[in-house]
Amino acid sequence: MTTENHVETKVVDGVHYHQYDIVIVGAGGAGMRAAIEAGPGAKTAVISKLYPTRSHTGAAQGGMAAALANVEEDSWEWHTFDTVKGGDYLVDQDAAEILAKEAIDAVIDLENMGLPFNRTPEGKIDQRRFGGHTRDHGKAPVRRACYAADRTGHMILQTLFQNCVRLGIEFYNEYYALDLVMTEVDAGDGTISRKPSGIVAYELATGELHVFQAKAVIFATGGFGKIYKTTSNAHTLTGDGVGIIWRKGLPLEDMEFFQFHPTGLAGLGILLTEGARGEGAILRNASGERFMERYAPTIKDLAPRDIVARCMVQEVAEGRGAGPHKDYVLLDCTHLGAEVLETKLPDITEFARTYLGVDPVYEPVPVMPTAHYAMGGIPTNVSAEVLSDNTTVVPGLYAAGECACVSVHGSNRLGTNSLLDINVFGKRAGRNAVEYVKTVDFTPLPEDPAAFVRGMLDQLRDSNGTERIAAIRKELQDEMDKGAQVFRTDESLAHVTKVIAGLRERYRNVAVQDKGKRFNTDLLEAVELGFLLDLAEVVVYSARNREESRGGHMRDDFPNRDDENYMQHTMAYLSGDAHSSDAADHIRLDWKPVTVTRYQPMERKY
Amino acid sequence: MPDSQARTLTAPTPAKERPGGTLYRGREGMWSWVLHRITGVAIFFFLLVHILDTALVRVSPEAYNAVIGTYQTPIMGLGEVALVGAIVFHAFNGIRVILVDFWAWATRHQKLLFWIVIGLWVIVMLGFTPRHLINVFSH
Amino acid sequence: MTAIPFPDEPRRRGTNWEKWGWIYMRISGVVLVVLVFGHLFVNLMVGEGVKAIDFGFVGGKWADPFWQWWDVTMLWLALIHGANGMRTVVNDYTKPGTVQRILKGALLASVVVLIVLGTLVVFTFEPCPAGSPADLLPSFCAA
Amino acid sequence: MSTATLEQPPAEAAPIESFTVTFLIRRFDPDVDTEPRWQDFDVEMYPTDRVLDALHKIKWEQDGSLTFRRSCAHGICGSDAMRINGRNRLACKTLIKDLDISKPIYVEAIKGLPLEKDLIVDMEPFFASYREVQPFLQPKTAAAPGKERVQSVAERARFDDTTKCILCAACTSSCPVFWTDGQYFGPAAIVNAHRFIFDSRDDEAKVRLDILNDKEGVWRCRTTFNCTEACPRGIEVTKAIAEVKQAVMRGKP
Ligand SMILES: Cc1cc2nc3c(=O)[nH]c(=O)nc-3n(C[C@H](O)[C@H](O)[C@H](O)COP(=O)(O)OP(=O)(O)OC[C@H]3O[C@@H](n4cnc5c(N)ncnc54)[C@H](O)[C@@H]3O)c2cc1C
Ligand code: HEM
Ligand code: SF4
Ligand code: F3S
Ligand code: FES
Repeated sequence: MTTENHVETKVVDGVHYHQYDIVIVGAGGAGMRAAIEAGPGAKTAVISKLYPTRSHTGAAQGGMAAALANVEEDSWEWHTFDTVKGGDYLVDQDAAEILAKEAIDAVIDLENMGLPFNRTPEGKIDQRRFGGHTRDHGKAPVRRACYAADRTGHMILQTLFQNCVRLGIEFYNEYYALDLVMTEVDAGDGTISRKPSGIVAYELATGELHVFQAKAVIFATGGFGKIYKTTSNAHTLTGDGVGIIWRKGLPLEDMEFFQFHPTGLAGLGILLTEGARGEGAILRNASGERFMERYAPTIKDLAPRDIVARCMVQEVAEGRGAGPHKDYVLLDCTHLGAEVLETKLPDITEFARTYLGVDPVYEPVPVMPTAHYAMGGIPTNVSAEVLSDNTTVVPGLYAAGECACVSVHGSNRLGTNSLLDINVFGKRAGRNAVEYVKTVDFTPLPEDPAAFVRGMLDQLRDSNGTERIAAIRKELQDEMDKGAQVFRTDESLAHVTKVIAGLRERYRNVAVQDKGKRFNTDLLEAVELGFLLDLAEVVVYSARNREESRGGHMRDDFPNRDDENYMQHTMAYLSGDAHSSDAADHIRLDWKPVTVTRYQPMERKY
Repeated sequence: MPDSQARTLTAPTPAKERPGGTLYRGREGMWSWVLHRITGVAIFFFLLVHILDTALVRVSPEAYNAVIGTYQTPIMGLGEVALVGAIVFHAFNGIRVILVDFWAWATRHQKLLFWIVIGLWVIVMLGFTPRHLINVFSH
Repeated sequence: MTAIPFPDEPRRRGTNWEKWGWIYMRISGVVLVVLVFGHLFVNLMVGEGVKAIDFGFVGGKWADPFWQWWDVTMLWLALIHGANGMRTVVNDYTKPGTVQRILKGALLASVVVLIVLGTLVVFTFEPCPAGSPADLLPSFCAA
Repeated sequence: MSTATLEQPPAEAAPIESFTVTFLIRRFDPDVDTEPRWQDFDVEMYPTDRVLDALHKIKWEQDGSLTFRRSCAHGICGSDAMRINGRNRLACKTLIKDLDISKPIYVEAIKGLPLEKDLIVDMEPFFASYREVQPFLQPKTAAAPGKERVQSVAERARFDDTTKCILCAACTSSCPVFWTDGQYFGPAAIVNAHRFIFDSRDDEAKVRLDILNDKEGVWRCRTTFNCTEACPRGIEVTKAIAEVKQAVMRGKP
């Protein structure tokens, strides 16, 4: 049985110590998919800051790609090509091949676990169109997205959770992982290396610290969209996992690539799935023109997200926006009819009604791009093992899902490829971790492994600071939206860099009002803000360095793709004085080559 | 932006003294159940008494008539109206509950059915009350 | 504190009569509608209503086996229905324990007693007891 | 498309009116309080704001110790079920314009689960009931390797409604029967059992029906419909319960 009444191993100095073969951090799609592999093979615990079913995978709407060819001809090669092209060729093609090939099993696995996919008249899994997915290398849109109404992510999350219940996976819910414990080990020949030996977590209910000693640790902590103001991401997506890795001195890959989803509810950022356009909805500007025809004559509204988002911002910038402030465009679903909206897109229909008071059956819905997905993150190889540089694996450390960068998404993720990613690489992470823990012993914990976290929390709680958490966070988010969103320039990025430096300075003087131990969400918001600041800084710093436009990264001052200089992944390292306010003092950038197997870079036209 | 010093946590603004939680504001479904339960319990207790007094017919006609006589006083007459009201509501709402249990349409339209129950109740009570009170108050 | 301790005790398994209780409530309910309304109508609406009820009236009714059976059926159905309903109410508002057991015991006892009593009264009823003033008795008691 | 900038001068706009709204929040800090207490806050709000925005404003600008759960902010994760003006709702789906702001807005934790702090209750009993109904697919035979199980559109539609559940507990904690002793499985558990009982791919409906034929199972439901009214996903909860009751009587789905 899944339970929270865990057997304690011991309590020393108020810190609880546990021992598991595998500890998974994060109970979203990636974390639970890994748990389903790991649970039966090794003693496994899942630590999650949210109840598993609250994870943001549940917000995903549109679908999960797999070339099942249930409704029309399709092949995993085409899917690979679309993924590579969609990612503007920054995709590691060996990984993309694995993604597309294993997609089919991933969908079937989920179906067999109970996921209620929509069905074709023959009773097979139904599929629909999605942006950037095409037949035969770009000839025409193809039906590749398997879906369950417009709550595919919800159904994936529920199904995975249900199977965790079936397997009796142990969850530690509302435990915040705040540090990865690394132990210095002597390889015997005098070389000292660092090996992960556990996780330090903060129990929200009691305010107590827990150390989970583990042979293998899997990070599956999701994205960090909260560095932006307008975002489809949850309040809790603060990039803690990515931040923990960063603070450990491990690199982050391709952080400048953030996806802006074209159709967020204007002003709110709540997502309206691309599936709407897959079903035939059309983007229009103030004059009612279907402007995507001008930009992408072949696939029009179903062009990849980076392109559509850019075109929308362009329309608005050139004065063709709709509304009293001319600051959004319109998503027109009225011709789809109530029937299609109620059966295939019920949730988004309700979102528009609830949050904007607009009924999509009769009126077009105001939309603008919203920060949606982090392409970058913790670099891993195709076995989901975390890398400490371009090639070296950190033994026993894995990452999967949005927090990881394999990289199957390159500079721009195709819609439906992320739900796929979490399943394919979540499974690989779990499976590989099981194999790994069979071959090794526990790495001893260092003395007082919780010291760092205790220090950080005590400092925040005891500070007599005057800065409000919310004020700093708001300023960060506003500035990121202004200077590092769909369009960026050296100037705008330089400005944001400066702002962040100032905010980091102010963060040291931040006030935590709640001094209690139990359910201290105030304290945790302060911690999360620290991660946000760190990550935003890396995003902006990496973005400034990439003087080209590619996928999700659009530089106004360098409008073209530059394969000569930038057909490589960015690797960012924390080095030097982590506390200095000048990013240049503590971020070192490097490059990592892109793996190309079949498809040479071509111009990206749709 | 030290815009405002952290407001103190320990001295809450005194709010309306209201220690308990608020009453849950259920709708037709909940209130019909509350009424159903109250009327059910009331009828049950009446029934206990009613069986006992009726049993007096085995004691003697005088004993029975003496007790039943108290049922015919004006005060009891009003009580009988309440009792009949309770029974009629409980009965009609009982039918509603049964319909709701077995018929999907009724499950969806339980609120409408509740108002129909109320409507029927009013009609029945309009038919019964004058007639009964005339009997009670006429000699 | 508003918090309720949970669980009070692990849920119990095994045969239980809840389903049959539930079904019984509905079947008896439907039948009771007819019986109770008939009863109320005849006693309160016909003729002079409540004013007409006296020993003679009752005796007149129970001379007819039809009304005997009507009232006995009503007695059984209503008491069991009511008692089962009261059991639900007791279950809801008391914790398992002595208090609950006492309440349920009292319910059971009173219902059994009343059913037996009521049934006996209806069937052993003597409409024309000897030595009673004739004006109290049903008209057919030719003295 | 290289000339676009984001620095569009915003068009002159008629200012949207904001209001001062009073929130009465039922607070409880187990370290300090013996009893929950009501505390009021005045917040500047726009009609299109949600109650969650108000709670954030209070937490972020007035009192950082105010504690509540939330994540997605658009009604999909089920974190923030609470009692707003006496009814269970999701704070993130309750718009200010739909409330009467001439009076204070009452906000308190959901009822029937152990109160932990402010608006946070212990969800473990809720999930324990959920787990008891075996909420996972249990087919007797394995699917053909590499193939999906076939299910017709109609069979899929049979249980569509109950697949929407986000386990927010708004239903269970609105149920007068659940309030009494917390032993009743509660509507959410039944909804999640329904989702599998009526799934044509599942073969263990009988086991779940047995579980729900318990003393604390479906028969405790008194059709008060609070659950259906409270469900933020619009699930016809009472209807699902009725269907399960009938399945128990039939002995099969
Ligand atoms: C609105 C929306 C719609 C989308 N639609 C689609 C779609 O249609 N198709 C598609 O393919 N993709 C879609 N995506 C993208 C996709 O849903 C996500 O990228 C994916 O679900 C991420 O899954 P995850 O498991 O990596 O992370 P999440 O599901 O976000 O889970 C993160 C987990 O980590 C835990 N966690 C985080 N920090 C900590 C910590 N410090 N300690 C302990 N635990 C922690 C959290 O509790 C949570 O359980 C969408 C995304 C959004 C936001
Ligand atoms: C006249 C016709 C009657 C009908 C149609 C009827 C119908 C019902 C039904 C269907 C229920 C079950 C309610 C539920 O499960 O939610 C019920 C409950 C109940 N009934 Fe009746 N009933 C009738 C008469 C009576 C009488 C005469 C009594 C008193 C002896 C009575 C006492 C009760 C009680 C105490 C309950 C339990 C209430 C609860 O649990 O909330 N009923 N009735
Ligand atoms: S049925 Fe509705 S109210 Fe109940 S837990 Fe599920 S979503 Fe929430
Ligand atoms: S509120 Fe409770 S009583 Fe039944 S109809 Fe819903 S479960
Ligand atoms: S915050 Fe997710 S449901 Fe309200």
